[in-house]
Amino acid sequence: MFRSSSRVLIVALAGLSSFLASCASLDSAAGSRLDLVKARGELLCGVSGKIPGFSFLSPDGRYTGLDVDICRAMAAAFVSDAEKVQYRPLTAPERFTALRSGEIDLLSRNTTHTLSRDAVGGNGLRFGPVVFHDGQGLMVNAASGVRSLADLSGKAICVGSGTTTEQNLNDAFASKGLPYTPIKYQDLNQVVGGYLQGRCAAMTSDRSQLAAARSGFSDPQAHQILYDRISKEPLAPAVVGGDQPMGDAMTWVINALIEAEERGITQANVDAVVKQAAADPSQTALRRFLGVDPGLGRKLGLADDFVVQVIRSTGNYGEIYNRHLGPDSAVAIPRGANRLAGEGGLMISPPFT
Amino acid sequence: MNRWLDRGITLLLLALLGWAGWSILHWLLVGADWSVVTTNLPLYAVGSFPADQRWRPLLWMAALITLTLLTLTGPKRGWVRRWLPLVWIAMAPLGLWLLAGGLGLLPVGTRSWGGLTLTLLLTGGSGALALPLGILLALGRRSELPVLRWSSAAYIELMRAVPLIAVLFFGQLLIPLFLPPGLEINRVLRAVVAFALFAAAYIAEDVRGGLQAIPPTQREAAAVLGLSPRQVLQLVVLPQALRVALPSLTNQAVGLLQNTSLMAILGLVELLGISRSLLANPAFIGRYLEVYLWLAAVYWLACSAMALLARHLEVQLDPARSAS
Amino acid sequence: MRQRRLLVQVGVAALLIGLLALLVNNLAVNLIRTGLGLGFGWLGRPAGFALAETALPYAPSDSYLWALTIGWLNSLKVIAAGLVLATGLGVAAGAARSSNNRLLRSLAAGYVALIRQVPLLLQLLFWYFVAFLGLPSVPIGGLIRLSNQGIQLLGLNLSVEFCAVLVGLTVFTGASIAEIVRGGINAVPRGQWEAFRSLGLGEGLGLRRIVLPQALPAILPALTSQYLNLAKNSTLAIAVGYADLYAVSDTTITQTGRAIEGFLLLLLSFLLLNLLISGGMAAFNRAVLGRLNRSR
Amino acid sequence: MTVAIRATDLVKSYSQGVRALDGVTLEVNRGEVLVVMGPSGSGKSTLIRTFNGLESLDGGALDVLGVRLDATHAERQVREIRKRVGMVFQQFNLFPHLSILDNITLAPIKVQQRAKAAAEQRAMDLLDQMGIREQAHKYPAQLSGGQQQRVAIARALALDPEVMLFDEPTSALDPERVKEVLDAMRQLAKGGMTMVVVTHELGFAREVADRVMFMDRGQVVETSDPETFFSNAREERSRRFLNQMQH
Repeated sequence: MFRSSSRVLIVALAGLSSFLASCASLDSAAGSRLDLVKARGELLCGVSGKIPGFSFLSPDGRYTGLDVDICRAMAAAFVSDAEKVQYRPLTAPERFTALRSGEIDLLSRNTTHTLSRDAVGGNGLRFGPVVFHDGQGLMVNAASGVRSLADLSGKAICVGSGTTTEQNLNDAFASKGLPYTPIKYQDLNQVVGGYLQGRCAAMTSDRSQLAAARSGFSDPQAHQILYDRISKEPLAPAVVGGDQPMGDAMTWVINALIEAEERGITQANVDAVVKQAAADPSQTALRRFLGVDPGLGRKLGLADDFVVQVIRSTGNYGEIYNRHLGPDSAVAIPRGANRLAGEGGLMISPPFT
Repeated sequence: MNRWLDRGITLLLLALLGWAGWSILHWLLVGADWSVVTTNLPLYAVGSFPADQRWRPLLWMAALITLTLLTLTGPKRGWVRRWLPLVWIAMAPLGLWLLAGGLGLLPVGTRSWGGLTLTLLLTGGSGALALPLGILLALGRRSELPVLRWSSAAYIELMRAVPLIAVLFFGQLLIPLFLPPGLEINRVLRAVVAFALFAAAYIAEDVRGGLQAIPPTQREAAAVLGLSPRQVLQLVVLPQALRVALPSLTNQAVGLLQNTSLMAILGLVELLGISRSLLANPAFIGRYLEVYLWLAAVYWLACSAMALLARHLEVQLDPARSAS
Repeated sequence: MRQRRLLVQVGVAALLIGLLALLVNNLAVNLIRTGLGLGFGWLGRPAGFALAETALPYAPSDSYLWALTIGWLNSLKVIAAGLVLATGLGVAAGAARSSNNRLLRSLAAGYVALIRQVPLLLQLLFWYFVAFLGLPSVPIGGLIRLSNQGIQLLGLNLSVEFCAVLVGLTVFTGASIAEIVRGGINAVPRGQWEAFRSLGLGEGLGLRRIVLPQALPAILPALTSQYLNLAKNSTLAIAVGYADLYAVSDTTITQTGRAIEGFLLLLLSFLLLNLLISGGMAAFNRAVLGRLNRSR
Repeated sequence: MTVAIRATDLVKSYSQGVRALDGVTLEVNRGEVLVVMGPSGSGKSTLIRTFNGLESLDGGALDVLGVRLDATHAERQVREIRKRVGMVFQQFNLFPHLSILDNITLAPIKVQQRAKAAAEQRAMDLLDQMGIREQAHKYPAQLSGGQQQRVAIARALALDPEVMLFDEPTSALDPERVKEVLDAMRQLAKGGMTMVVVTHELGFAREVADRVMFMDRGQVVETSDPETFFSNAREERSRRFLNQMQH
């Protein structure tokens, strides 16, 4: 009776399989992701989308924040247009799979650089230079009387699931032999919700995020970030490991942002500096850096003037920091370890030679 | 039931309702801070769609709402009624064109799609894919050919055993692993495909129920008229079966709309996802109740409108009515 | 004719196998390309993360396998409790819809209309963040203590995450069950109502002893699929921080990067859970239908 | 002779203004067998269903065994009447999920709070009386229609009612099964039970009825003793009806 339907089914199946029939082989994976991005003319950038100061949706519908500006800097360098970025909001658990599956080209999502994420035997990623030195901390209600980790013994602690945050928390408490109850949420937004509603005695996250969250509270003074720092969290962008062109390009775009700050090149003066360098052949290092003398960009597979493109679109590292995390921003975080090395911080760029 | 008991229950319920009603009203008017809703209205509607292009998704939604109202009020003029189904079908390509751009409009990537627009698109897109696939699976499951029957049954049963979120997880993160390197399926499309693959299994069972409700005499009656098996299926059996299955198909459609919210867990910024992003804005931290109530109202309206439309369709297709 | 049928079947089988082979080939290539093999050795490694709720003793130094087992037990716990409560609520609301009290009837109708048109995920978020985390700390009598840390009930200590998932699933599934029960009750011939009334039996007793038992055969298959839905929907617990199977799998996949293996384990666990529920319901169904068949 | 049921000017309308009962007045004496006849849709079923409150009234009043029922009566009165008035339906309406014995003992145990053993003893006696004692542990669907209807009679009798209502008890039966049910009813009448019977069985009416009431369009057309009714009906409408029934 349903012979006719079986014919339809066969046709459907044939269609589906021909669609998938571009049979996979190892050879087709040879090219660098960087070439793919340039060919596409657009960067697929994985962000959180839910972290104040780093990446969140502003009412005009655009993603903004430090992580987002890193994406924009990359796009400016790779395809000469900082707006050619497609943002992909990612939850913590899915970010590495998204990177590995090719869903995104580059991950700029508050990700801590660790050994197991880096190593071939682990997640096999390639991390860029640190864009924000953070450390995990605990925030408690100031009136609760909790002053140290030991005071939290046996208490409930709100934490984001599947992150290093969760593991660090466990390490910190286990090493001191303290019991605790982790209440795990999917994102910081929910962690804050649980904490503010009084589900937990403390919430834990990177201290930058604690500060960012606290800035939004109706009574910030009522909450205190504990002195104990339970981890170091160097946050860095990442790409798939084993893809050197892509990894190098990423690394040197970040370095360029730092170098530009060291040299005092800003969004406002970059064009003037370029003009001045072009007129002054004695400024060899500056001319190389800005691509007035060609050579460096080409080695990375980028345009020679990629640094100029980047600074024009986002400004230098200090400008990016101030825009999103500086004293006048909604989420004011003292710059601390994220100052330039010359000013007592940890930010330093290897030479552009 | 005793009349006094009856009165007692009524009074108790009235007191409870009155108290609840008063507290809710008081909160709505005095306690709530609706700025989280009012400031972000465009975001709920269209997500991070470029601000100067927002008129496109808004236009599409306005067209959908107009069409819904027009259909439900039941226009009297014959020509309007004749054209309505065609206009409904045209809404899908229209929506895609308005959102994606091209043909004279500025192209906008799917990553910028969000909010209610994305919710509706996910629902419509996956529904349109799932229905034919579900019908095929239902026919396959009733086929005389064992291979066809077994494979359809295996697919249906497997899909129905798995939680939707696992299927979506598969769609978002694992499908790329099954594709040749370099072949990328767009993220929204992947969500639509995952939803469709899931919903098709449920639709197949509903359609099978409809097929079973058609007495064999109908087939015999059609066959003795000289119709080919395909014609019997197309002209006699399927139309009746689908009409029988329509109420449960309606439930599936409403379920599909509601379930698009699960994409929020997987990071797509549809209606619920965009709201969770908004709640991360320092200005709005902690305004759950307002946002959730607002979302509930939007979902409730959308789902009810869909159910009403389906009921309308049921009435339209009722043979008793079309005979008169 | 026969040959042709055979040919068609062989063709379909070949297509299906070919498709499957293609997908597996792609998977293998992709796994090699990204430097990951397939294997389950990692299941024995220490999980390194703590869980808030454990039915059996668990420490972060225990293996991933044990962590997943704990998650599975947590799922089972909320599903079992949900099944019981949702059935109770659903039957009550379904029966209320054929009650004589108009207010009760319309309240039940309102409950069903409201709950069924709002996504479960949204409802769960509401129950957790608004209702349960908003609880003031109040002791009720000496036996029940409510607070946003948890609920103590006659010595039973329930976390608010568990309660939110349980209440959310119960209220959502209860509305669907109410519709099924109402349909089943309506399917019982009016003569049965008249018969028990003419014998002087009250409405409640008649509903319990005469109508519901007869509605059961019509109710049971639909009820089974609602039970399965409840079990599957329990995975949304991840959104409110309850450590169910899906949440633990999620954490495990993130930490180990073993997406395929983790997903396969998740699938297997759910197949098992489904078999448990549908097997149990089938046995119950047989018992009920057996009784009715004897009576036929 | 005392009155068991007194109906005064009963009115019952359905939607669209159709009057199922249009000013019905009658009396049924204790120990009397009243047979109600009439074409379908004449309101006879509606009438006896008002006697135990299965149909509510829009006007008029009923006095059933000293309990008053009218348009505004309370549930309590209805419950009171139902304990004392038995009813047998056209479709038997046995509870399919309960055994024959359970069908019969349910109400005595639950409504009258009788001991289980006593209720079962009484049920077995009634089944004996109906000639179907050996069916006690079967389920309704395993019995023939005639047997089922006799179980239904036994079920009604188990409450020791003072009045029995029969709503076309033989209409759903195969012709060869009709007799066994009528025999059981005949026996009941002989025992002095007050009975109101809606039926088309002319033979039964002629033989057992004390009075025959003829209804049409919600009104009582005539009430006579069976002899007069069947041989010499007063009203033209009755005669026409009888004519149709006999040919």
